[in-house]
Amino acid sequence: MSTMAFLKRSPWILHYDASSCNGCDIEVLACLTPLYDVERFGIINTGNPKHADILMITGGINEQNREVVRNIYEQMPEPKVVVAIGVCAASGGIFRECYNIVGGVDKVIPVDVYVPGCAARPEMIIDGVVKALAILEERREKMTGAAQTKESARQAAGEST
Amino acid sequence: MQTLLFLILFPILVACLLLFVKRTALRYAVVALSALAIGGASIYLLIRYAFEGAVYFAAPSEAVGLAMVAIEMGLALFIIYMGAKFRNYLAIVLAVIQAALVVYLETTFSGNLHAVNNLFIDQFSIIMALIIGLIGSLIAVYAVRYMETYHHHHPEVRDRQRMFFFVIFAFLAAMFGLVFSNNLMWLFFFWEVTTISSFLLIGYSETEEATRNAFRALVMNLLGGVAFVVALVFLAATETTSGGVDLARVLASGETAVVLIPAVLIGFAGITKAALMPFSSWLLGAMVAPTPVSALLHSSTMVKAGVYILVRFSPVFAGTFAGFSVGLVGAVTFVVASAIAISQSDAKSVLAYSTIANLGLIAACAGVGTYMLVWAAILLIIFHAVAKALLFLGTGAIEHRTGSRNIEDMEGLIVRMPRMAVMMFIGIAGMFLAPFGMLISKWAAIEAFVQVPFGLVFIAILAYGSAVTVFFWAKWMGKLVAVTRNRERVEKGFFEEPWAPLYIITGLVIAAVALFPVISSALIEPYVLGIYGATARLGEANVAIMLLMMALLLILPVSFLLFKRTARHLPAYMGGRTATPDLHFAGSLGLTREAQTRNYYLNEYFGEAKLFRPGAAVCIVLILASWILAGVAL
Amino acid sequence: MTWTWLIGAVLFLILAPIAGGLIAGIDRKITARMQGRVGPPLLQPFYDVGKLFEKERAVVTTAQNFYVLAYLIFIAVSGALFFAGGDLLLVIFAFTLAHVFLVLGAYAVHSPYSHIGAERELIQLMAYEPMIILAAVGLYMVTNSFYVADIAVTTVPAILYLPGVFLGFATILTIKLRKSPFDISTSHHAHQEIVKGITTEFSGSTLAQVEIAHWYENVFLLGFIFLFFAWNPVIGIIAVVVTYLAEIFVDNVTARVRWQAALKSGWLAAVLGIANLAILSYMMLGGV
Amino acid sequence: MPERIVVPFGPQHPVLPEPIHLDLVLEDETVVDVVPSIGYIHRGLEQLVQKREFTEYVYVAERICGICSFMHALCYSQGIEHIMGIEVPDRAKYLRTIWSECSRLHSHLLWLGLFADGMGFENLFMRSWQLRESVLDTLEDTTGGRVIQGTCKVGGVRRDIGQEKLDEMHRALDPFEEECRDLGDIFLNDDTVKYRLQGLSVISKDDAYALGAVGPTARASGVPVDHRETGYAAYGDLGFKPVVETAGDCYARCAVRVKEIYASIDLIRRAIDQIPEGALDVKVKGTPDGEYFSRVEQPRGEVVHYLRGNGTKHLARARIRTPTLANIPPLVKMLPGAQLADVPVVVLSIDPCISCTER
Amino acid sequence: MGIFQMTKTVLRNLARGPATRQYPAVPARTGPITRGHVTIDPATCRSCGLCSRRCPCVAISIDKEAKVWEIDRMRCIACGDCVEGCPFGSLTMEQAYLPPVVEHVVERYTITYVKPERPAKKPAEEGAGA
Amino acid sequence: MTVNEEQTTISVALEDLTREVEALHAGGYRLVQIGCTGTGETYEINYSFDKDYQYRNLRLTVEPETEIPSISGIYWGAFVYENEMHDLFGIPVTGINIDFKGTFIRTAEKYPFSVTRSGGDRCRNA
Repeated sequence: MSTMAFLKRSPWILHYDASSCNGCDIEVLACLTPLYDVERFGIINTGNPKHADILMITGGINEQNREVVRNIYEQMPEPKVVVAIGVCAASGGIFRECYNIVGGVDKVIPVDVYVPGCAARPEMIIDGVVKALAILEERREKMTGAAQTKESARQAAGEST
Repeated sequence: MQTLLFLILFPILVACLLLFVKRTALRYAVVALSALAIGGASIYLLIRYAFEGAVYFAAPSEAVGLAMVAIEMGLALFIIYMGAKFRNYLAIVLAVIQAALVVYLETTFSGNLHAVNNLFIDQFSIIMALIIGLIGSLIAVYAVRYMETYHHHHPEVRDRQRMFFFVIFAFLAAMFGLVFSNNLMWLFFFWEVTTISSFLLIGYSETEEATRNAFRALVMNLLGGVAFVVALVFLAATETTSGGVDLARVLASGETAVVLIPAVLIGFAGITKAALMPFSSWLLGAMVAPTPVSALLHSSTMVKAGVYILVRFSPVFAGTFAGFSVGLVGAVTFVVASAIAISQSDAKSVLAYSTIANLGLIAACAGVGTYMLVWAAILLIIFHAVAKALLFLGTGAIEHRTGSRNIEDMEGLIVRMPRMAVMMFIGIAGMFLAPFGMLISKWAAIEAFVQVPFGLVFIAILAYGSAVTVFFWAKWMGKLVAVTRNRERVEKGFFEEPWAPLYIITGLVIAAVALFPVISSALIEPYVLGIYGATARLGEANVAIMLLMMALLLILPVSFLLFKRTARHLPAYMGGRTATPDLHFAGSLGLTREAQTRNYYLNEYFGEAKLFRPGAAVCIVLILASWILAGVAL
Repeated sequence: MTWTWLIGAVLFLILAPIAGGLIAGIDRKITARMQGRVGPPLLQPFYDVGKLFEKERAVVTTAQNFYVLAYLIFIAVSGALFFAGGDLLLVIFAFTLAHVFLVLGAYAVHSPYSHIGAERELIQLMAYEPMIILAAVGLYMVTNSFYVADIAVTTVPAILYLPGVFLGFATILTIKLRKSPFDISTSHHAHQEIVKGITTEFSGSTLAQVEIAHWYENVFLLGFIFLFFAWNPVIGIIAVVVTYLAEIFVDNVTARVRWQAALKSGWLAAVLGIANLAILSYMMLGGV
Repeated sequence: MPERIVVPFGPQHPVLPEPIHLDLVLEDETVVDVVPSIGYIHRGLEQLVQKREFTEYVYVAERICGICSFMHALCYSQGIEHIMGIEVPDRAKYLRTIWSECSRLHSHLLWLGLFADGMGFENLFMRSWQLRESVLDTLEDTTGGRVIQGTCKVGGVRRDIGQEKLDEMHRALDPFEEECRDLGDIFLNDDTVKYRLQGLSVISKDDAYALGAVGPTARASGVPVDHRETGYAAYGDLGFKPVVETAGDCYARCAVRVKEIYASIDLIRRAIDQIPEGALDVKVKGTPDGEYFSRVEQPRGEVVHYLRGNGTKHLARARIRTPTLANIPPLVKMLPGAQLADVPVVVLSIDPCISCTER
Repeated sequence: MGIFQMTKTVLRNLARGPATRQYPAVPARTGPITRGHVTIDPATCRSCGLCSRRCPCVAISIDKEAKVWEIDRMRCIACGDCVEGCPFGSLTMEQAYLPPVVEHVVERYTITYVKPERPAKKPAEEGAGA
Repeated sequence: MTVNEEQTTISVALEDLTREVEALHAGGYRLVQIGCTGTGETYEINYSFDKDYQYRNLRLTVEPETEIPSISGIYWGAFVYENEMHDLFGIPVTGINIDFKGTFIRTAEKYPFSVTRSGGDRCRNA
């Protein structure tokens, strides 16, 4: 199968604000703007889970967001990675003790990269994405491998429909 | 000759027989067998006369003519009776005027009312006969089952099925007579019969609305009838130069200026019958009738009588300003009706408006009347007849199964009634998509209009008109193909559904596309060649390409196999909200709501209220203009 | 009958995706520069499409693949017909058919956003269809042929006769290229109220096919522009480049409009075209 | 007419930087009904006052929202200072004003960018945010943080800006203003922008007032409420005048913010000119006992911090009414009648800050 | 002219070239007082615990018995309150940012302060958890 | 130039609330906020109004479970505050024009600010 690894040259991100204070969110958006311009790395902010490869989550996730986060995570096609941005997304940060905060994205969906900071700066977010790319690539290889095995197993079994 | 007479007389016989058949099963047998006979006869006609050009037959004239006048008077009396009963005095007035004119004609010009040959057949008549014989009789077959269910669903409607089928078959006979008549008096007689049939069938349910709409149809058609008689009077009066009531002689007379006036008047009759603007409202009102009636009378056959006569006279129209004007009526109707169709959600209304639009397009071609356009017009008649019949019958079947004929309710038909959805899909595709017929005709029409002086007007109208056409058909198609989840399938097995006519018509739609080069070269081109001495034909390379596209369309479903295995199914994107596959989502206020996808109707721009009046006004002006121009030409 | 037409078609089928992808890459680069950014690598569109093919196959309904594949194939076919020198009107109709398939794909998935995208796409279709037909008619009036093969070798400077038609065509080109201010049904760049509109539910290889179809389409449209300048290929190529640059520029200096304005603009463009053709036909009649 | 489209709009949606959800009911594309729902960012941080000392809570207040960060801290600090009767040194007041206005600049530029993005004007988004970066650089140089400044504290400020830096800022203001005016011209004069904004979702002066609109939303309708008029911090010395428009449509709301950018630049300039020497803070002794409704004009409008101390290190209650919450009722009135394409524009026109709203 | 109001900006952008800070190639821009992350000098820390008490996020904890100073990098909001509050100047606010990590990090430092004798500095730095 | 801000607080009884609010409405005041404070056993509800920076505050003190009439009939925009009051404090408010019925702000635990809430640690992730 293909080992061209286009994936890491074209990571499309999906950003979701799961109960953050906006600080990290605007920094995520700032990444797109001329001064940081993540499109240099082929990054596009798609805003649509079906098109996204990297889910960037900010904030500590509150009760209502739990379902939403899970939902958009499920809607992303494999391979995908999750980057938790800011300390709230990592642990709940300063809001950790609030009654409505779940406390960290990893309590809801698996997180691959944590970007610390309050608020995380654009440069840190870029670093986070770069780190995520390696994981993404790993996952893709695993996926193609798995698909091949599955396909050959299916053919061996002579399965139809 | 025998076949012609058989086609005219046999349906009358069946009609009378059906007056006495009460049981559905028996009726089905009778109708099916006669349909077989009629269809067979029309195919025989094709084989027998296709390569012979125009063939004329001297049928007995005196006695028949007298009988016809007698029947016409009887019909006039019937109209007067009905008009009195329902207090529609306009109908009475028109009927009286018409009867008086007929009497005047018969008495004053009795010597001039002879045609050398009363019947004839040429390729165009064959095409029309095939449409009537195949589509018409299939619809009749379909109607038997339909009417049974209809009365099941509408217990309040009086069961007058015997009358219903009598009229249907009488109508078929009249249609055959209409396309075979060379004597314009005969033609007029059959013309009137279709008017009355239509009146009876529209009013079938006897509700107030139905009666009102039936009278509207009657009045408008009578108006056309009056114009027709006036034309006859004029022809009779100028018998020596114009050729009198002999159609062949009239068309060949060469005295364009003289013939133009009756042509315009008969064209006006055609306009009313073809429900062009401003007379479109009768056809819309006719949609209250049971669906087979809509299919039979108001899309596939009767309205075709209107454009048939226009196409017949298009050699007269060609190159005249009056003809141009008539063509413009058609063109304006085409664009306005197409635009209004956008704002309709009732399937039958959309079909009705689309019918009006397409008849407009045919009329536009006929009015301008160059050989290429006549070629396109006949092609349009064929494709429109098959596709529209399919759509009407399909809509009827869907309505009976799902209880609604609103397009919105057809959402996900591909899941609920897959076979029906595919048939509807083919029907709609037939109306506007590339490899299918209507588009070929449009294409031809554009290429033809380019070469006509002032054809730019038509091209501009056509360009806009086809753009809006794409919009309303595509959104309907979209409704059909939406794959809704968790919807029950309400369709039975292939042979369990009483849809045999539908399957056959679907086959006809596809056959028409696949065979259109043959149809064109065997029927249309010889006809056009015979009249103009020149004919249009599509480039061979293009035909090959069209066939290629058809083939691709058939191959594409293979991709289903390609994707089936590995794809993971995801629910639709709902902004991240918890949602079920059938599009219910957790909404505000703690409510679970359903995401609804509805088509756009753009009422603000394309509403009936907004467009009808201006469109009708323009058309009235154009019709008057056509009269004046014809008068001026004289 | 020669086989040269086949060469055109085959060359288109092979080269158009490459050219289209490069054009998209250049487009993104120039757009970025206009926005004061560096922008993606030139080959980014290829990376994107390659990536999409690497992704998991995820669908809402299996049927969507059928429609999208049909879209791609018919776009390719209509482009190939064009470069084979076929009948311009037929090309246009095949082109419309292709878009109807895309729209049907969006309807088939039955999701609110792609549904709205589909409706809007149809509105766009309705907006540009008259103008594109008139453009073909205009070229016919000048060159006396609907065949691209004939129009392309004409010695008549069509643009001089058809300035209005060209302007009108340039207007609807913005719709076709899905560029601001008319990127209402789906958008490449800026965010949109209907998510990704018509392509919302397409992912992975399906989305890649849409993208490739778009490349084909762009090359075809640029070819169409070329016809206006076909009498001199050098000027033709320059004109194509300038027109495309102008489109990028317009994309960058306008906000997206509502569908009403898109429809009106498309139809007004067609009126412009009609006016041009009317004058032209008057001149021709007068000349006789 | 039963043909109504129901669309779930948000919480996750590309034009929404923050989650809010709307159930949109459309006819064709015209909005006929909209039911908003919030709560995706509700963290419950008002209750944190019971776990954080009142001096520490300022860090929480800053993080109510990453955009209005400084002004939340300011509002909170002013409230506590009022309860405890602390008089803040003048230099601290001026510094607070400078930072407030810098925050306003960055907030308005950010908003302009998002607004442009909502209109599908990508380049304008890029341009706005590019300009915003220079404000952020200044903030970082003077406070140490780009979006969360962390310089305001109860009793004064934590950092000073050196004279050198002040001069540098002053020098930078002129070219910056010029670029802002270029940007503002695009927003106010471009035809496509005007087409999208003019006449859209008009709220009359009376309606705006009755619905309790605040900030630019109210001022765009001609309601001249601007809390800076009460002269808190150093505003009293700077001769402040609110920017008011009368049309009440989205264009007016945009115009107010564009003109406030110019006004803010002016205020910063004057503040730098007039800033006095002196201490940065006063020592905070004791604990707050009493209550106060502290109000400050944020970029989005008037914020109210209701603070109530009970004599312990922890406050008894902090209730924060943010401008966006007050602007939600006008928003609900604005949406019906708009086009779907306008929904993001209209929603953005009140400059919603959801994380403020929900706390 | 109302239309194409943006032209000037576009042309300027084209003329000036990209404004982009080529981040990975060019180091991140930081100011003199940028709050990047907190570091401790374990050699000077006297385990008073003031930092831990002042921390609004409870990111810092200190075990006086075990002489361990811990900072949870995933909680620290870099407010700098601890640095300001440290009476011994053991804490400093570095301008550099922390890199992203793939696991939750709690950094532990053993306090090496032993009375006023010469303390041996331990070169523990970030990334302890990676 | 500078306007002086004044804050006054008036206690009102439950039955007088609507009348007082109407009077303020008639007097041209705008609604600034409605806020609630739990004070041990009872709730203090502050209805704040403003006119030209003159800040008037109606203070209502109620027992838990006391039904409070909505003022959204007078001030249309009051629904946001009243829904919030209901969702966070559990105070029943009757007759809100847009009643979210407890879904305005959904919380992990019901009525987090309620004074009658049975004990348990309010902190999570401590």
